[in-house]
Amino acid sequence: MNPEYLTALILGGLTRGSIYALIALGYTMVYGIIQLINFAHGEIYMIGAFTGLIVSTVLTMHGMPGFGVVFFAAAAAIIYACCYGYTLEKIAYKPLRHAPRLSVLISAIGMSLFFQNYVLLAQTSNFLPFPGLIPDFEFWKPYSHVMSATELVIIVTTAIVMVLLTLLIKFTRIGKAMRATSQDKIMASLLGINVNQIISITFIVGSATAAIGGLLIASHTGQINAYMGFLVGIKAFVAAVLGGIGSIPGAVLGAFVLGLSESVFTGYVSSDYEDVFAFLILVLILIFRPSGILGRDQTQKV
Amino acid sequence: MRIFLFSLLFPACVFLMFSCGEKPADTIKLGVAGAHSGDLASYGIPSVRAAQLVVKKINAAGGVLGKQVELLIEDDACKPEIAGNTATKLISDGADVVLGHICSGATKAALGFYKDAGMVCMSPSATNPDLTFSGEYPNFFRTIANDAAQARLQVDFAVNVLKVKKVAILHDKGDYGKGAAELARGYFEDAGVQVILFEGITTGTVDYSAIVIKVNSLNPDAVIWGGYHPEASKIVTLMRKKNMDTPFIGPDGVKDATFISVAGEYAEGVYATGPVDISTNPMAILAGKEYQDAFGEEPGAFFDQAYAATLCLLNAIEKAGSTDYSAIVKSLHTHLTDTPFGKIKFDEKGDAIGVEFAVYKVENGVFTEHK
Amino acid sequence: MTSILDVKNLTLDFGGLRAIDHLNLTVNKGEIAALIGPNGAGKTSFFNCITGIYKPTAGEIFLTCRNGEKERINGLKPNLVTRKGMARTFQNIRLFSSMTVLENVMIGCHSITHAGILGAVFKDAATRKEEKYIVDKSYSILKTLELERFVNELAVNLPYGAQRLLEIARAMATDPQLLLLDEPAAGMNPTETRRLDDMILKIRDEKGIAILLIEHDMKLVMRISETIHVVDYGKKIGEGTPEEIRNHPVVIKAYLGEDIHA
Amino acid sequence: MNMPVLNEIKKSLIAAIWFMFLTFPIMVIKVNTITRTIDWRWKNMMYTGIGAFFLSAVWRYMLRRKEKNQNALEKEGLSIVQKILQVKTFSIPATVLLLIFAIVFPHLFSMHQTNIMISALIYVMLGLGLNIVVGLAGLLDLGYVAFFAVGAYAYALLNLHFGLGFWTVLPVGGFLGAVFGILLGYPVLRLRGDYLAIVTLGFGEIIRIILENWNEFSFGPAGIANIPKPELFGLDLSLSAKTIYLYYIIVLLVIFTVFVINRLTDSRIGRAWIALKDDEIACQAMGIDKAKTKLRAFALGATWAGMGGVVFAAKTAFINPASFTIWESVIILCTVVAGGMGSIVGVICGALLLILLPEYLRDFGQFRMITFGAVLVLMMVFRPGGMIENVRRTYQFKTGETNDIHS
Repeated sequence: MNPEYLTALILGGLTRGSIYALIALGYTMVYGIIQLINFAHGEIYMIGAFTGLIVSTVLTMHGMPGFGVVFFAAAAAIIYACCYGYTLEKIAYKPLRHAPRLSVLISAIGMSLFFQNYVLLAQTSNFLPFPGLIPDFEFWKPYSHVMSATELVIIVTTAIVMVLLTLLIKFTRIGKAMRATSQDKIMASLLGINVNQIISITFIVGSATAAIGGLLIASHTGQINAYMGFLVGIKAFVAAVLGGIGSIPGAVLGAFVLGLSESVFTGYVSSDYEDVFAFLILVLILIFRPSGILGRDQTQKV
Repeated sequence: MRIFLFSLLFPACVFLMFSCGEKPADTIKLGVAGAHSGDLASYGIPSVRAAQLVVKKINAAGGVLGKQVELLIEDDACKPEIAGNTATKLISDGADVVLGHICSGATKAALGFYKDAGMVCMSPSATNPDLTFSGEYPNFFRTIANDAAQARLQVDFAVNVLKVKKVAILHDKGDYGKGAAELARGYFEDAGVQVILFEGITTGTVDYSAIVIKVNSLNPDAVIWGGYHPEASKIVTLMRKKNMDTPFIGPDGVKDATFISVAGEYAEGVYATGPVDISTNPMAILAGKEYQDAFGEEPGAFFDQAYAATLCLLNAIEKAGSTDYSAIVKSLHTHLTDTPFGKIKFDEKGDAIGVEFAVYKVENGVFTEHK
Repeated sequence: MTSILDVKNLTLDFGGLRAIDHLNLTVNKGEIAALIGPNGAGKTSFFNCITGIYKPTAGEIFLTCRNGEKERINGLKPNLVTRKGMARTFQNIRLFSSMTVLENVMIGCHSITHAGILGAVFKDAATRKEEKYIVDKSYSILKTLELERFVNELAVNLPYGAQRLLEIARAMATDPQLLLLDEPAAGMNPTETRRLDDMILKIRDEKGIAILLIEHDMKLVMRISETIHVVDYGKKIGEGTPEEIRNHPVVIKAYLGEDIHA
Repeated sequence: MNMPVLNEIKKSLIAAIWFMFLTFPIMVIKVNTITRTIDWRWKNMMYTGIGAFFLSAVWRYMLRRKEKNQNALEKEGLSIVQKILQVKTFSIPATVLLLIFAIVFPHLFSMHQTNIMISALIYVMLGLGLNIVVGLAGLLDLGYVAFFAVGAYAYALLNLHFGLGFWTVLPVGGFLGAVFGILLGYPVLRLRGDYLAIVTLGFGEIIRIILENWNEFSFGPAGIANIPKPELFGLDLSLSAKTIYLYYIIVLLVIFTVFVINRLTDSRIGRAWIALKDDEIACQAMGIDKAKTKLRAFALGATWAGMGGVVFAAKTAFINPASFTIWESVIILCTVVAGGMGSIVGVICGALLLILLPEYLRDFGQFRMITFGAVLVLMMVFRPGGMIENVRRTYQFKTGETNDIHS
């Protein structure tokens, strides 16, 4: 088919990819530190979106100008997501530091269920309309039929977040501590690193990215409900694994591979088997690179 | 071998803990089954509330056959495997008639049990044609028109009014959505309209731009959607943002206030079929008001249908003079009941006579019946 | 005297670094040979190479199998190598921690038994016979190595020296032609070491199993081994009887120094 | 007032304040975006505060107790339950009693109870099957439901097209399960831990999506209705009679499963699985074929799932892909881990508890799922090894060469 069709598909894929990436980042960070599939990560993202919605509605009703609303809503969403992430870790994971890894996984699943229904009961089971926080910028109008302003913002934000995270991990003291912890907890603690603190920080940072994701995606799809987190969570995790779980650029790369392949497949073949294709890609890549695209593969010492 | 010890000791403990003795009371037991938890709860809860409202009224007015009406509310989360248990629970608890289930799949799974137990089951929302057309379930009734009628209406509208030559059909791969979409496809092909795209999308996905781009490139005269409103609003929004003004026609799953509030300006001009407008029916207005007062929000999906169904069931028992199965069935077929949809009774297949569909169009923020 | 293991020009590269460099080595039937050299000389890598855990970059490995004919075994999976008759122990002890001493040895019998799923479920006569055979065989091996007093202990609760012996027992259960011992005496006190070389000799004499061992304890090496191979930086720098090695200039220079006369 | 008490109160207060802050937007504010109205539910905040105050105290107390017990456990080894299990004088009569209970059960309780007990027992079977894969061989499989679906559709379709009966299809379903187990297992055995988990998850989804889309084969989401229950010598049984019959079938199947798994764990193959879980390298050095052993576990696990699927189809009489979502896999995994990985008794308890609990929580109505989630978390926090932690039955050697296994 014609080239602009392909480009359109690719742009669509990019948006989807960045959405996955924003969530996958949180997964991969947490995994990197405590080798745990944080099943409840998707729920943190959902809670972020809800907080954003509530705050923004309240503010708009009290007649705050658009910009202020966006700012405060975003701030509140991020802060609350962080708090939830922190509490989640303290309640469901910290007491299990020395338990079998599967137990922690189950505990995470339990938390995910809990959060879903907590929001369901405290708020509503209905879909809620989410205000378009991102304005259709004037300068972007001419291109908006190719890619909406929101999509643009999503892609840009993802890029920024990823760069910031990489910087954080590579160059700051905390980042170094994180890397040390992920390599060897005991050694790290011997070197005077407060491991528990580092883990908490990781959860907080991860939750922050999730919240940003939540806000952007909600204002992209224009609606939220208590179950929005689960499926995205799974997809994001697939992306993280695809890229080599534990590696930040890996997560982003994996996310884009997933997003693009889904989009192009839908465009040229059929959306019926979109996910089948996504998972087949995963299987193929893992068969040839058992620890993901950018994952360092663990060879056992004999 | 002692391993089974626990496999068997355990249920014992469980039962000592939970087994609740059924207390016999001289009441009419109305079972209400549907999704009251899980992601489809929003389709089930309104019908529970409808039943509560109606029963409150009727009990205040002396009940049915001089007996008070008691509600047995059971959740099936719209899952077939759970629906089976729900059905047996209602049967064991001695329900006389059942209002439900909500989802067609769950209803199918449960009906067999009701049939064997000789119980009437009336759904406010299960629109799958087979339920009545297959003739397998003489005990099944519904206060909502079936998907076949709906698809027929959609297609006629698209062909005669919109004069479409080629259409794209999308669905959500769900029991309801895909079923509706296939019926529509069939009718379109009979009408000589070319179906250039028939694809299912994955619900809950964050972004549908790929499929929208695809539809755009094929540029059909209309897009037919089979599914519920959340996905519909996402797709419509994307279409309009990409400057596609192709007509969008959805089933009653789309005709929901939430759809408009979610899609906002982009909802304008969207067509959706739905039960004939009853906003002028005094009973409907009253029911809506009761709901507002009791639960402090707008009535949700299938509220009116459930309201009507409850009335029909109880009225049928009253007219039948007993809770005997065949008597109830007979009176459902013969006696008219006054409902928010006007006076209705049921044809031999179990579909409500007088509950029709109409095509609606979103005009400045409300679904207005398209004459 | 027929050889049981012939390694020709074995070479192994890790990325740029060459761990083993055109190494030639032969072990004869019923011989006790030692592989010595400074730390990081590539001894354990050599074991990993010939047992199939690492793939050699170049070179040939031939093993004389139970049926007596030579077979080229490089590139073979570790479990197949074991089945062909070459068993090993590990430098960093790798016992099955959740199992008892006896069970550890019973696992060793896996490669010489065949009971399948159906057998396991129906416990037919053949399977029961096999199970009994496994148990008896394992127990007798434990006896040979004087471990029978630990028979029902969990392997992890054994003293260090005993764990090393158990690794040997486990390896013997696979009915090897050739037994590779990776630092069997590491962490043992002198008396234990004494007992160890009796054991090794006993294994060789009673079962006729050839033995190739990596060891840093020169006393032990000199006492029991008939041939000694010296490697340094992955290269073979000397070979011969203990006597020859003692007076081998290159070897002394490269490695032994004076401590041998101590 | 002594110091520790004050201290506790202080901690509880902090917790209370923290949670009041945390739940503020979600619990207190409810915006109605359609009518654009807000209602402030300050009461909820109060409840949260009070709740958090006391619960946090309980929480800390429990944690402290748990630590104590752990230290105690390390000393005396086994927990009480495990001890009881060892005592023959108790276990044998109890087993008999329970068998009797199982037999009279459907006559004691209503058809509904029997019905949900059937679903519970199906999950027991699935749990035991998955336990082979996860508990014994240590492979994390998140796509287990796929084999369950294979079994269910095998019965539905074979019955629909060729009118094959329950008893014919039961083994076929098991066999198909095994075949799929090998097909799906083979390419991914190189993967470790979570990579394996996510790939198996993918396979599970693939199977479901295919069932959803391939109408010609599976009738798509509309599903297959009127799947017959097993016949008893062509007798025309009433629904409740059929249910009871099915109940006995599944009871027997469970007993059979337990028996087989018991035999396997005490066999050459079972030992190989345990060894593989302990140390792959050493395992291979002992001449054990890694891939083959893992595949065996996969295939065996899948077999039970397949048979479970057949029973499931017969029970619900209607199946569609919606019954085979990844959540099912997750729930089955929960039953295994929460029950106690590797421990047969544990898995059985886990399955019964986790499947019956939601059923009996029905009275909680909308609160049942949230309770379920909470229960999962608490169970893991306070009993990470599962309800009944697995103590491997080791082979005890008796001098005098007696070869009987006992603990």
